[in-house]
Amino acid sequence: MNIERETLLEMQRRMLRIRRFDERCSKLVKFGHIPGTVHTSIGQEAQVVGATVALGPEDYMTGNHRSHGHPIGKGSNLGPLMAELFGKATGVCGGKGGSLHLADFSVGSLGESGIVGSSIPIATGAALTAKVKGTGRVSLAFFGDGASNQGGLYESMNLASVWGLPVVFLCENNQYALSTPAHTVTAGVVAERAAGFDLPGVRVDDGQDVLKVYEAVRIAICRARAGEGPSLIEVMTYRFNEHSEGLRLGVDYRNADERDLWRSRDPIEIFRAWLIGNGVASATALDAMDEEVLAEVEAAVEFAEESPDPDAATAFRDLYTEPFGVTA
Amino acid sequence: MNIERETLLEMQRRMLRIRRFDERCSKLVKFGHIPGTVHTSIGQEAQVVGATVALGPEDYMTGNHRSHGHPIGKGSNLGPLMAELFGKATGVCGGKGGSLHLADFSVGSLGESGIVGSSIPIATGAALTAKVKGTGRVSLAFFGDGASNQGGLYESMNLASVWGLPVVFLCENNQYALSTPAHTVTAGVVAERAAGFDLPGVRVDDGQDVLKVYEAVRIAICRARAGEGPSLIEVMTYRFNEHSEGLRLGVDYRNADERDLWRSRDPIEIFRAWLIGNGVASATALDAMDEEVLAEVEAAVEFAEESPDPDAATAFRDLYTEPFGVTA
Amino acid sequence: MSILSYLGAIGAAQREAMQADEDVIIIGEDVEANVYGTTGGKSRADKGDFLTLFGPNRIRNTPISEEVIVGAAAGAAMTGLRPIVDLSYSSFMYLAFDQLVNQIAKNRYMFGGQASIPLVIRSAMFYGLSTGAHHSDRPYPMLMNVPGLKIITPASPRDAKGLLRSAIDSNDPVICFEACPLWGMKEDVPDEEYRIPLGQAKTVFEGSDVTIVAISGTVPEAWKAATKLRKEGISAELIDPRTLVPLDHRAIMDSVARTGRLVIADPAHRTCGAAAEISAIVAEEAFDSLKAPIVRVATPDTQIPFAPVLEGQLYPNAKRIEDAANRVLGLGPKERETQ
Amino acid sequence: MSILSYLGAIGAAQREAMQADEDVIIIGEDVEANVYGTTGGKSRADKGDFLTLFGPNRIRNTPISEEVIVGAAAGAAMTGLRPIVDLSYSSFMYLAFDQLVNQIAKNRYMFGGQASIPLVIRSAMFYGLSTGAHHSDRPYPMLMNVPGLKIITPASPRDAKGLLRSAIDSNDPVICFEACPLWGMKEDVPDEEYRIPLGQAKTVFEGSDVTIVAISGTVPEAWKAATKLRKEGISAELIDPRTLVPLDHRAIMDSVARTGRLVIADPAHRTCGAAAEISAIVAEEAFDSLKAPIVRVATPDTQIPFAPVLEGQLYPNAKRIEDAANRVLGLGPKERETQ
Ligand SMILES: Cc1ncc(C[n+]2csc(CCOP(=O)(O)OP(=O)(O)O)c2C)c(N)n1
Ligand SMILES: Cc1ncc(C[n+]2csc(CCOP(=O)(O)OP(=O)(O)O)c2C)c(N)n1
Ligand SMILES: [Mg+2]
Ligand SMILES: [Mg+2]
Repeated sequence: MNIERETLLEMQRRMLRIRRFDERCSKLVKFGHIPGTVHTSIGQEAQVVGATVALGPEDYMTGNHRSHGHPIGKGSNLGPLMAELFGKATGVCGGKGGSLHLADFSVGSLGESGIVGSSIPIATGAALTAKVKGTGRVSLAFFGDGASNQGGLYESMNLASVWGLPVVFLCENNQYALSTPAHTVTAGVVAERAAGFDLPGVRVDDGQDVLKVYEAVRIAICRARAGEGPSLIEVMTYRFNEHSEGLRLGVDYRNADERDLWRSRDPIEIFRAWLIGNGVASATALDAMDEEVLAEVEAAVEFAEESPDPDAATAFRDLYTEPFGVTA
Repeated sequence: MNIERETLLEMQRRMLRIRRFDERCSKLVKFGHIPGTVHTSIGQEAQVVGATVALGPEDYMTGNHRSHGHPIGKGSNLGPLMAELFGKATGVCGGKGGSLHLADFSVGSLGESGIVGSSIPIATGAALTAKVKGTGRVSLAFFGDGASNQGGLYESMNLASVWGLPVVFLCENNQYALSTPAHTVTAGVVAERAAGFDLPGVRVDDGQDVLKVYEAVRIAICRARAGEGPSLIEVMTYRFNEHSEGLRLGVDYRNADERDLWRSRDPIEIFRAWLIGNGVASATALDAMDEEVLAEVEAAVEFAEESPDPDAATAFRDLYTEPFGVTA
Repeated sequence: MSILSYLGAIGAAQREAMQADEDVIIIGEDVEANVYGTTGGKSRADKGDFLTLFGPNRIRNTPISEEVIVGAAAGAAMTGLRPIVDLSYSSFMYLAFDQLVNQIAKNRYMFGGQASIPLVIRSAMFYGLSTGAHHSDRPYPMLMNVPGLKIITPASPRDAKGLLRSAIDSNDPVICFEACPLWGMKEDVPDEEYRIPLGQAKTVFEGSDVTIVAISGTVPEAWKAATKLRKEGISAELIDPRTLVPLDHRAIMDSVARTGRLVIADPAHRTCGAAAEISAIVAEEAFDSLKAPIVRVATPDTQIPFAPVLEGQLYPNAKRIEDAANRVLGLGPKERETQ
Repeated sequence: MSILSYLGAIGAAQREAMQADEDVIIIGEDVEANVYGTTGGKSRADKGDFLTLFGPNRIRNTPISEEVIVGAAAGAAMTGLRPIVDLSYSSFMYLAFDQLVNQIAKNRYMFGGQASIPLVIRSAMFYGLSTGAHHSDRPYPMLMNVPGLKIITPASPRDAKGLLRSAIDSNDPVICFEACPLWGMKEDVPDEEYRIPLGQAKTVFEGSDVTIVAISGTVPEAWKAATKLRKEGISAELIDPRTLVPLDHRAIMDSVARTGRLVIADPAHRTCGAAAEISAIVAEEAFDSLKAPIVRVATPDTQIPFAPVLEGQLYPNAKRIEDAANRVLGLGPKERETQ
C-alpha cells in the first residue's frame, strides 16, 4: 500500500472532523440547541473515513441514521451540515431533513436514511446508473450490523451480482443494534453471507485502524470500477457513546470491560501514533490540525446559530419539481 | 434408508394423484370449466411428494402459485380441491380462494400464496408456534427458484436460525421463473446461501428421484424435530408444461433439447421402475393404482361439477371472525 | 392515426420515449420475453421487440425482488436515468412499499430539493379476472395518502399514450395504474408523439342534471350508464379525472356547481377510497351547490373472492352507477348504495 | 384506580393479557431492553419487567427484519398463538406491507374461514417530535382501505388499556396506532381488567351546535377547542371514534342529525385520510341534516419537515379546529381550512 502523504493527513483530518463535530452535537442536543436527537459516530471514525477516502469525489454514497460521519467523511462542508441539525434555512437540506436525513449531493452523498436498511437499494440503483451510462463511478452503501438482517440487502446483493454493478456494501458492525447484541439476532458472519450471492465478502477485524479499512475498501472499489461487480465488506468496530444522545436505557446491555477495551482502541489515537511513528507528521502538526478542526466546528456552530429559520412556507416546497398548490 | 412398503406405495400414489389431477386441470382450463388459470406441478411430482411424505400429518406446510401438488402431496381429498378450482361452494375454501390460494388446514396446509415468496415468513411463524408451545411439529415452506431472490427468505432463514425454529425451507428449482432462466437472475447457488445464515444447505441434484428428495427432507425434519433448527434444501427439477396453462409466450425461452432431456426423466416412470425392480409392487398393481387414481380424479371432477355455486352473500363472509355488516 | 389497444398504446408511449431519450430504461420481471405484452406486443415480429430495439442495457430483466427493483430504480432516477418500472400486478407493489413511501415519495423533500426522481411505475390492476385476492388489488387510494407521488389512471388507449408520455417526461415519480378490464379496448390513437398534461380531467359527456365522476375501469361502465340515462331524458355529465394526484378540483367543482348532484364510481375499496376524497372535497368546497347526497359507487369492503359468481357482483357497473344517479335525482329507491 | 400514563396503560393491558393467556407473546425489536417503554416502563424495577415475568420464550427480541417479524407473527397467529407485535415507529410498517396486506388481511378470507389471525400490531406515530419524514408517519388511512384489518386509535390512557385488551382478545388482526404526543398523558385507570368493545365511539362532550369528530392525537386539541367554543356560547359535541375499523357510523350520524354541522380533525394526511371517509359517509347518509359544508382539519399533503418552525404548523391544533367550527357555524372567515 502506497498512500500519498496528503491522503494520510486528510484521513486524520476527516476523522478529527467527525469526532469534534459529533462531540459538539452531543452537547448541543443536551442543551436543546439541536431538536430531536443525534446518533454519533464517535469511535467509528476509522471505519467511516477509511471507506469515504477510498471513494473518489464523483462516487456515490448512501448512509443511515448514524449520519453525520458519512458526509463529513465524504468531504462535506461542516457549516451547512450543522445548520441542518439546527433546522436552519442554510442547512444542507434547507432544514427539512435534520440529523437523520443529511444528504449532500455536491459530494456524492445521496442521503442518509432513517429507515434501517432502506438506502441500500438506492445505492444499488446509483450503481446501475453508472453501469448503464458507463460513467466509471462507484457507489457505496453504509449500513449497520442491525441492517444486515433486512431482506433488501440480499435482494440488492443478488441484483448487483447478476448485473455486475459497481457497488460496495459496507457493514458497520459496531456489534449492537440499539440494545440488541448482534450475535443474538444475526446468524453466522455477515461477511460470509456474500459467498451465497457470488460476490467477495471481506471482514476487517480491526476496524479501528483506518488503513486496514481503507485498503479493503480500495480493493473493492478497484474491482467495481474495473467492471468486476460488487463486494461486501464488514468492518468490526464499536460506538463509544449510547445509541443516540440522550437515550437512557434501563438496562446495561454493554458491560464496562467491553466498553473500556474498545475505548482503549481509539481510531484517532491509533492513527496519530502511526503518523508520528512513520514520520508523516509531528505531534505538533497534528495538534495544530486538531485546533483547526475545532475552529472549523466552532465556525459551523456559529454559522448554524446565526442562520435564519426557514420561512414557514418552505414546508410546502421541494415536494414536487412541478408543484400544484398544496399549502397550509 | 429403510422405508416401509406402505410409504413407498403411498409416494407413488400421491405422485400419480398430482399428475392425473393436473393433467385433468389443464384440459378443464382449456375448455373454460375452471375460471382463471392453473399452474401445474407436472414433472415436479417427486420434488413435491418426497417432501410432503417426509412430513407428518400434524406438520405444517405453505406453498405458492404452483399450488395443487402441495396439498395433494400432503394428503388432501381431491374433491374439495377440485371444487375449489371450479369456484364451488364445496371447495376447500368455499370458492373464495381458487387455484392460487388452496389451503387445507385439516392436513396442515396453511395456504398457497399467489404472491411469490410471501408465504415463507408464514411457515416460519408456524414453526415459532411449534417452538413456543413445544408441540414437536415441523413446518415446511415450498418456494421456487424465482422466489429465492425475495428478501423475505433471508429474513426468515436468519430468524429461524437464531431462534432455532423447526422449519425446512424447500426451494423447488425448476430452473425458470416464468420466462426467466434462473441462472440469469440468481447469483451463485441457492443451497449455498444457507451457510451465511448458519444453517445446513443441501442441494438435491436429482429432484426427479422421489427417494433422494425424501431422504434429504427427512434429515432436515429430524434435525428440526430434535430442536436443532432450520435447514434449506434446494431440489433441482423441471416443469414439463408451460408456466401456467394457456399461457402463450412469444418467445421460446426453453429449448427443445433441454425439454426432451428432462421429459425423459419422468419422476413417476423412474419410481415405477424402481418399485418394480425392487419387488415392491408389480406392474399390474401399479397400473391398478393408476386406474384408482384416475377414478379418484374423475370423482373429484364430478363432485366439483355437481356442486352448487356459492351463495352470492358468502362474498361478505369469512373476512372477520366477528363481522360488522359489510354487504353489497 | 392507428387503431391501438390500451396495451398497444402503452407500448407506443414507452417506445417513443425510449427513442427520444436514451436515459429512459425499462426494468421489470420478464420484460425481455414481454410476458405482459407492452414491450413488443403483437407487433413484436414485424416492428421488432424492445430487446432488439434497445438492447439489454436498457431493457433490464430482473429477479423477483420487488423491493430492490423499485429501490434501484429510485437510486437510478436520483442519479440521471429515467426508469420505467413494470411492476406487473398491483398486489406485488406492497413488497416495495418501503421504497415507494419512505424513499421515493420522501427523498426529494427531505433533501431540500437536491434530488429529483424522474421515475414511472406501471402497476396493473387485474381485477375481475378470477385471480383471487392475491392478484386483484386496486391500491391507488393508499398512495393518494402519500404526498410526493403523482398518480395517473388512464381509461382509454388515447389517454394511456398521452398520459404515460407525460409521466415519463415528468421529473417527479409517477405511478401509472392500468386497469386490465380496459386492456382490450381499442380506438384511434395519433401516430405522432403527444402529451396529455397531468392534472387535467376529461369531460367525456357534458350534461346538466347529475355529475358522474368515474375512475379508471369504471369509465366505460359510467359511459353506458350515462347513455342509458340520456335515453330516459336525464342529462348526465361524465368526468374522468385521469390523474388522481394532482386532481383536477376545478373540473369537478364546476360541474357540480351546474348539476348540484354527484355520483362517484371507483373500483377501489370503498373506505378511504378515491371516491371518499372527491366526496369530501365537494362536501367542503361546493356544499352550497349540492341538492342531494353524494353517492359513492365503489367496491364494498370485502376482499376479492375467486368464484366468478362471487367476484362479479362486487365492482361498480353500469347498473349500479345508473341506480345511484337515479337515487341522487330522487328517482330511485332511497337505500344506500353499498354497505 | 391508579394514575397511569398512556404508555403505562398499554403496558398494563399487555401484562394482564399475558398473565391471563399463555398463548399471548410479544415480538419486536429491542423489547427485551424495553426501549420503547411498554414492556416494563418505569415500574420495571419494582414490578419486574416483562422478560423477568414471562421469560424469553414469550418475550421475543427480534432482528431488524420487519417483514418476517410481521409474517412470522401471522403464521404463529394462524397456528395457535396470539402475538402482539411491537412494530415501533409507524414508518417501519411499510417494510412489512406485503405481509400485512397480502397475508394478514386476506388469508382468513381466501381460505374460506379456515384460519383466524388473532394478532395485534402496535404502531407508534411519533409525529411532532422533530424526527423528520422517516419517523413521523400516520398511515392508518392506507390500512382503512384494506378490508380484513381492524384499526384502533386510542386517545387516552383509559381507552388505551381497554381497547388494547379487546384487540388482544379479538380473533381478528388489529392494528393499534398510538400517537406519541399522547404518551405522557395521565389519568385514573381502573386497576382491574376491563375491555372497551371495538367499534364504539366515545362522546367526549355533548353539544348541539356543531359536531367535532377528532381522531387520535387530535382529541386533546379538539377538547381545548370545544372548551373555548363553549366559553363563547357555542355548544360543540366532541366525538372520538376510538376504532376506525369498524367505525361507529351511528354515533356520528346521530350527532350530525342533531347539530347539522361537522368538523373532522385528523392527524393523517388530508387526501384519502380518515376524515375523507367520515365526510363521505355523512355526505351520503346524513345529507338532509347538513346545514353547512363539512370541514376537514387534517395535515396538509406535504411530507413532514424536520425544523420545528416548519413541522409545528402542520398538524391539526385547537386553533385550527376552533376556526373550522366557527366557519361551519358561519361565524368565521369563509376560506378553506387547508390547501
Ligand atoms: C426499518 C427500521 N426498523 C427499526 C428502526 C429503529 N432503529 C433505529 S436505529 C436501530 C438500530 C440500528 O442498528 P445498526 O443497523 O446496527 O446501526 P447502528 O445504530 O448500530 O449504527 C433501530 C432498531 C428503524 N429506524 N428502521
Ligand atoms: C411478488 C410476486 N412477483 C411476481 C409475481 C408474478 N409471478 C407469478 S409466478 C412467477 C414466477 C415464479 O417463479 P418460481 O418462484 O421459480 O416458481 P415456478 O413458477 O417456477 O414454480 C412470477 C414472476 C408474483 N406472483 N408475485
Ligand atoms: Mg450496530
Ligand atoms: Mg421456477
